[in-house]
Amino acid sequence: MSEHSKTDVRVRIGPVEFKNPVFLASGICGYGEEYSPLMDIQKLGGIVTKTITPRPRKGNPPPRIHEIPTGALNSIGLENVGLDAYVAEKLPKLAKEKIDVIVSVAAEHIEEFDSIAETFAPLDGYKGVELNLSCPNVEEKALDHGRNPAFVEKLTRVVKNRLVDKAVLVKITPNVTDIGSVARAAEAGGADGISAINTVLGVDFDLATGKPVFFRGSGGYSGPGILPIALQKVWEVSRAVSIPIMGIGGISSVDDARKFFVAGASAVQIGTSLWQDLELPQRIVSEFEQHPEWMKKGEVKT
Amino acid sequence: MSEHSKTDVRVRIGPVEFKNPVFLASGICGYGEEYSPLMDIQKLGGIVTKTITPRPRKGNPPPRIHEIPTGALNSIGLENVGLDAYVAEKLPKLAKEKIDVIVSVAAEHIEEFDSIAETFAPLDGYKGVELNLSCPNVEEKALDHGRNPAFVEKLTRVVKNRLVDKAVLVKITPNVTDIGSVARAAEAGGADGISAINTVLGVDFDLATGKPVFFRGSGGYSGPGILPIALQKVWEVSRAVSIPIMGIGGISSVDDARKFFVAGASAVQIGTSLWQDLELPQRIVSEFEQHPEWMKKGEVKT
Amino acid sequence: MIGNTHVTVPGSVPPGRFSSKLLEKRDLSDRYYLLVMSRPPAFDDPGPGTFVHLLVPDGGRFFLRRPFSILGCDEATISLLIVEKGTGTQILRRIPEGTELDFIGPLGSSFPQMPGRTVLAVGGGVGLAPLYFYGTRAVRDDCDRYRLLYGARTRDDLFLDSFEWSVEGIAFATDDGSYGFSGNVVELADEELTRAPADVVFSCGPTPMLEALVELARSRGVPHCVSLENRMACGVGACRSCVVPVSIDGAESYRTVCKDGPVFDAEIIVWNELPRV
Amino acid sequence: MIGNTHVTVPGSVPPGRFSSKLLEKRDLSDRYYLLVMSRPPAFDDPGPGTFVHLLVPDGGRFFLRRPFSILGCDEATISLLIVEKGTGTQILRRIPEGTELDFIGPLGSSFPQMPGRTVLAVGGGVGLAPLYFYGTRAVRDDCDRYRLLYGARTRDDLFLDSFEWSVEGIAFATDDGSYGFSGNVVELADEELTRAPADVVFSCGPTPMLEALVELARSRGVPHCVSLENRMACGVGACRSCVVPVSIDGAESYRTVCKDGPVFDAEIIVWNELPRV
Ligand SMILES: Cc1cc2nc3c(=O)[nH]c(=O)nc-3n(C[C@H](O)[C@H](O)[C@H](O)COP(=O)(O)OP(=O)(O)OC[C@H]3O[C@@H](n4cnc5c(N)ncnc54)[C@H](O)[C@@H]3O)c2cc1C
Ligand SMILES: Cc1cc2nc3c(=O)[nH]c(=O)nc-3n(C[C@H](O)[C@H](O)[C@H](O)COP(=O)(O)OP(=O)(O)OC[C@H]3O[C@@H](n4cnc5c(N)ncnc54)[C@H](O)[C@@H]3O)c2cc1C
Ligand SMILES: Cc1cc2nc3c(=O)[nH]c(=O)nc-3n(C[C@H](O)[C@H](O)[C@H](O)COP(=O)(O)O)c2cc1C
Ligand SMILES: Cc1cc2nc3c(=O)[nH]c(=O)nc-3n(C[C@H](O)[C@H](O)[C@H](O)COP(=O)(O)O)c2cc1C
Ligand code: FES
Ligand code: FES
Repeated sequence: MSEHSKTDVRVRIGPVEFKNPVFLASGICGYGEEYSPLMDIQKLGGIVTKTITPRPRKGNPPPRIHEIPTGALNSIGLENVGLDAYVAEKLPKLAKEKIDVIVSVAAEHIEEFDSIAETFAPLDGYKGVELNLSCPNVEEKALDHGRNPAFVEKLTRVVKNRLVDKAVLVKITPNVTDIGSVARAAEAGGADGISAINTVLGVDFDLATGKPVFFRGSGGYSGPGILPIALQKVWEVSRAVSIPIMGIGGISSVDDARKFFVAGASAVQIGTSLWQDLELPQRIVSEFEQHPEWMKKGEVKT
Repeated sequence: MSEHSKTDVRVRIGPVEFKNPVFLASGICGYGEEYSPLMDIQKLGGIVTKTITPRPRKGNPPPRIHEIPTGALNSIGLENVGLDAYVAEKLPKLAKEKIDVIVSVAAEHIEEFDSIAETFAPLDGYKGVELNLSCPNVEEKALDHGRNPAFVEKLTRVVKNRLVDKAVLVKITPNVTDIGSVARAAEAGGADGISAINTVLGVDFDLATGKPVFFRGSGGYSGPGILPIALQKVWEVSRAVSIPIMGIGGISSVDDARKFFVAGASAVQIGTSLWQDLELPQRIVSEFEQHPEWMKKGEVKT
Repeated sequence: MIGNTHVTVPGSVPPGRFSSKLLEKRDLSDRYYLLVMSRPPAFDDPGPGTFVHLLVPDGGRFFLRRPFSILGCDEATISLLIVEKGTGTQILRRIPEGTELDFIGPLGSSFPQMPGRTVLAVGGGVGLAPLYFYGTRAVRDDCDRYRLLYGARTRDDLFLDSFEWSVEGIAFATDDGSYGFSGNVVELADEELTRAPADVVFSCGPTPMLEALVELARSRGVPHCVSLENRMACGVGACRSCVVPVSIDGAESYRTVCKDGPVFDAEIIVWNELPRV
Repeated sequence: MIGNTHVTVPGSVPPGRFSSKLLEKRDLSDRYYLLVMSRPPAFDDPGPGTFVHLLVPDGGRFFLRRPFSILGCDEATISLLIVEKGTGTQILRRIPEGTELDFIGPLGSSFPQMPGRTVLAVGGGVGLAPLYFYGTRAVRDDCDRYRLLYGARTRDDLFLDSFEWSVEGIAFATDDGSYGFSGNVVELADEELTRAPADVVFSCGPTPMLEALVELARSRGVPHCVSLENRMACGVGACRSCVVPVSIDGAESYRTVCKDGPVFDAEIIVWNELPRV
C-alpha cells in the first residue's frame, strides 16, 4: 500500500489526537532515546516514557528480570532519573526527534502529583501524562492508593485541572477485586483515558537457594501469559467507563492487539514482546492502516 | 528405589492423614472413575472430585474449553450430578476403589452448606471436603461470598462443626485484592486447610465473530500461565495463616510442584497439565519419595 | 416428515494410554494427510467411530490433545486421516517418521453393528474416517450391505492417486463437479435413498451437512447415527468440556462427545444449540 | 595493597537490528561450541568486549534474547563462543546451519585501546571470547604487548584439537592440571605479573575469579578492566533490568551491563553486591 492510500487511524484521547493507536508501554522504552537507533519511533502513535518520580530513584537490587516460559517477571523498582533531570535532559531530546510522548509519573501524595503537574503545565514537547497508580515493585503506598477509588478520583482531578489541554491517562492495577470501580473513579475525576493493565503480581523461586528469585520477593508478571487477564480487565473497564482505554498486557501479535479493540480499547501499548520482536509495533500500525475497521471499539456484532 | 526404601511423605491436614501430598484438582478428574483405566489413582494422596451442588446443574452451553498458548480457559459452569446422585452413586464407587477422596462442594447460602455438611457427616468413604468458594463460571453470588471474609468465616464454622473428624479445606479465589484476609477468615472459622488457587478470570475473543469465545463471556484461566500468580497467592496465604495449604495452579513439572512447598504449601493439586501429561502426578509422588526434604514447608534458608 | 426413529449406539470401553511410533506419514492432497502409527499390543480393538486423543509432540507447547477418528487399525498399525486445520495439525504434518506419539484411546462410542441390515453412510471431508473404517470391516458381517458416499470440495480431496480406496460400494460427490456426482453429498444421499432404501443412515462431517441429513433421514423415516465433533480437554468424560445438548423424552441435558459420543442417535441432538467448532 | 587505580572504558555505539544466516556450527568440546554467522554489511565494526543480543530461534518461545560476546568478526562473519548453560544455549546448539538468526548489536562498551602499553588479559571459561577477540586485533597496535591467560576446568575445555588458536602469547591453566599451568588462572596471573609487570589487567569470567583478580590487580597497583554478565531484557539500556551496583566518588548507583558495560573499570564495581547470574 502506498503512502498515499494509507487510511486514517488517528485516535483522540481527551483534547489530544495521536497519529495512530500503537504505543510503547512505560518502562519498556526508557526515555525513548535508547530505541531510536533500532526503530522508527516517530511512526508510532507515541511512547509512554519510564515512570518518573519527584526525586530520582535507585530502584531495586539486581537481579531485576526473570524469564519464565509464559513471559517475564520484573523487579525494577521504578529506577528513574527524577523529575528535574527528565524535564531538563530527556524531554527536550524526545521533542527534537519528533516523538509523541506521554509522560508517566508516580508519586506518593496528592500534593506531589500536584506539583509534578504544575511543573509540566507550562512545558511543551509532550502530549499527555499517564498517572502510574499501579507499579507492584515499590514499597510505598502508591499501590494501595491505586486501589482506592476515592483517592484515585481526587488525584486525577488535581492533575487534570492543571493539564487541561493534555491527555491525562490513569494507569490502573489489575491486582484488585473490582477494577471497574477504580476506572470509574478516574473518569469521575476527569481522566481522559484509562491505561490497563500494569503487571500482575507474581513470584518465582530459585530451587537452588530456596528463595524468591528477586531480592524483594514478588515481581511484576508481564508478557503473553497475562493476555487473557488483561483482556478481561480491559473488558471490565470498558463496561465501567466511556472514556478511551489503552489496552496493555501480553500483546505479541497483531491479532492480540485486535482483541483489545474488541474488548473495548481505543489504543494499545506494547511492552515485553518488544524485547523479542522489534518490528511488532510497526507491524500493528501497518495492518491497522490496511484495516481501519479493526479500530471499531467494542464487540463486533455479527 | 525399591518399594521398601520409600520414604515417608505423608501429610496431615487437620484430623486426617494423606499418604502423600499430591492430589488431582477438582473439575479435572470428574468423580474419579473416568481416570481409573489410565492411572493408579490409589497411589496419589487423593483426588478432589468435581464440585457438587445441592441440586444437579446443567452447566454452561458449549463451547466450554479454549486453548491459548499459555494454558486454557474454561467455562464449564459447575455442571454436576448434584448431591443426591453423588452420595448414592459416585462416592460408593470411589470407596470401593480405595481412592482417597476430598469432596468438593459449593452452594449459595450458608444454610445449604450446612445441609450438605449434615448429609456428609454420617457418611464414610471420603477423607475431607473442599468448600469451593471460588468458581468464576457461575452467575450466582457464591463468588462474591468467597471474597467476603465475614461470610467465609461463618460458613467454614458451620461446616467444620458438623465434620469434626474430616479435613475441611476452603478453596479461595485469586480474583481478590487481599487473599490473605479471606484465608485468615477461613482459619478463624476452623478450616483445616486452604486450597489456592482456583482459576483466574480471563477472556478471549474470536476475531471472526467479534465475540467472546464463550457464551458467558469470561472464563477461568488455568495452566502454566497462572503459575507465578498461584505461587504469589499461596505465598501470601502462607504468611496469613498457619494451617496447611494445598498449592494449585499451573503445575506442569516436578519443579513447579516443589516451588509451592517453598511458597509455604504442604500439598499440591494437579489440574490442567494432567490433560497432556498423565504421568505427572505419579512422577511428583515418586520424586518427593526420593527427596522428602522437599516437603519442608517455607523458604529454605541458605 | 415420516417421523423420528431411534437407534442404539454402542458405549465406550475403558481406554489406555500409549506411546507408539509414527511409521508413515503421507500427503494425500493439499490439505489431507495420512498418519500411520504402530499399534501397541495392549491397544483394544477399536470400534469404528472411536477416536484417539493425540498429544501434538511439540515440547509441551500444546495444552490440549487433539482428537482424531480411527481410519483403520490392523494388528500392527493404527491409521488416521487428518486435514490441516490449525497449528496442531500443521505441526503433526511436519514431524518426522519415527517420532514417538503419546495418545489415549480407543475413546468414545462406535457406529452400531447392523447384522442383516443395509447401511447408507454419508461422509463429508475428514468425516470420512470412521465411516471408511466401518466399511473396511463391513466384510465381517457387521451389516448386510454398506454403501459409502463421500463428498468433498473437489477432485483433489478425493486423493484418488495417493490412497488405495479399499471399500466396496463407494460413490463420490464433489462440490465443483470435478469428479463423481456433481453437488452436495446430501443430494447424492437423497438420490441413493430413492434408488435403494436403507435401514439406517450413518453420517460424519460438517454440521450443515449433518443437519441436512437429519432432515433427509427423518423424511424417509430412517434411523440415523451421527458422529459429532467438539472441543475436548480430557477426552475421557471427566472434565465436561465437550458436551453437546441433547433432548431425551423432552428432558434437555448435556452429553459428552468424548465418552457418550462421538457417535449419537441423531434424534437426541438439539441441533440448533450445537456449538460451532 | 598498593591502591585503586582507574581506567577509562570506551562507551557503546548505536546498535542495529539484523537478520543473518548461521554459516557454521562447530562443537569444540562437551560443553563449548562455536557459532559462525554471516556479517550483515551494515553491522558496525565491533570493539572487543561488545556483544550481540540474540533471539533463540524457537518460534517465540523465549521471551528474552541471549547476550553473547563477540569472539571474532571479519568482513564476512561474526563468531560466538558459547557454553551450554540452560535451555536457550541447548537449543542454539541444535539449530541447523542456514537458520536465520535475529540479533541486535554491537552492544555495550569495549576493552580500551592501550597504545604503547602492555596488557595482561585473564579469561575464565567463556569469558575468553572478548579477550581472544582483543588478542586477534592486538596486532593492529591496540597495545604494545598482549598476553592472554586462559583458565578452564580441564584440557577438554581448551579444545586444542578443534579450534585454531590464532592469538600469540597465550598461556593455559587447567584446574585439574591436565594441561598447562596446574591450578587457578588467577594464580597463573599472579606468577605472570611477578615475572613481567603489566600496565593494565583485562578480565572476563566467573565472578569469584574476577574478585580474586581485583585483589591481585589492586595489590600490584595495576588498573583493571573487567567484563561483567547479568540477566538482560532489552539490551539497549532502556529497561534497567541488567544493572550492577557501582560506587563513584563515594556515591552509590546502578549502571547497566548492556549499555554502560559490559566492560567496566573494576574499581567502580561494588563487588559484594553483584547479583548471582
Ligand atoms: C471425535 C472427533 C474426531 C475427529 N476426527 C478427525 C479426523 O479423523 N481427522 C481430522 O482431520 N480431524 C478430526 N477431528 C477434528 C480435529 O480434532 C481438529 O481438526 C483438530 O483438533 C484441530 O487442531 P488444530 O490444532 O490444527 O486446530 P486449531 O484450530 O488451532 O485448534 C485449536 C483448538 O481447538 C480444537 N479444535 C479445533 N477444531 C476442532 C474440531 N473440529 N473438533 C474438535 N476440536 C477442535 C483443537 O483441538 C484445539 O484444542 C475430530 C474431532 C473430534 C472431536
Ligand atoms: C555481556 C555478556 C556476554 C556474554 N558472553 C557470553 C559468551 O560469549 N559465551 C557464552 O556462552 N555466554 C555468554 N554470556 C552468558 C550467556 O548470555 C548465558 O549463558 C545465556 O544467556 C544462558 O542462556 P540459557 O537459556 O542457556 O540459560 P538459562 O539459565 O536457561 O537462561 C535463563 C535466563 O537467564 C539468563 N542468563 C542465564 N545465565 C546468564 C548469564 N551468565 N548472563 C546473562 N544472562 C544469563 C538467560 O539469558 C535467560 O534469560 C554472556 C553474558 C553477558 C551478559
Ligand atoms: C521491565 C518493565 C518495567 C516496567 N516499568 C513500568 C513503569 O515504570 N511504569 C509503568 O506504568 N509500567 C511499567 N511496566 C509495565 C508495562 O508498562 C506494562 O503495563 C506491562 O508490562 C504489561 O504489558 P506487557 O505484557 O506487554 O509487557 C514495566 C514493565 C516491565 C516489563
Ligand atoms: C475444566 C476445569 C474445571 C474445573 N472445575 C472446578 C470445580 O468444579 N471446582 C473447583 O473448585 N475448581 C475447578 N477447577 C479449577 C481447578 O481445580 C484448579 O483450581 C485450576 O484449574 C488451577 O489449576 P491448574 O492450573 O493446575 O489447572 C476447574 C478447572 C478446570 C480447568
Ligand atoms: S473432553 Fe473432558 S469430558 Fe469430554
Ligand atoms: S537489559 Fe535493558 S537496560 Fe540492560
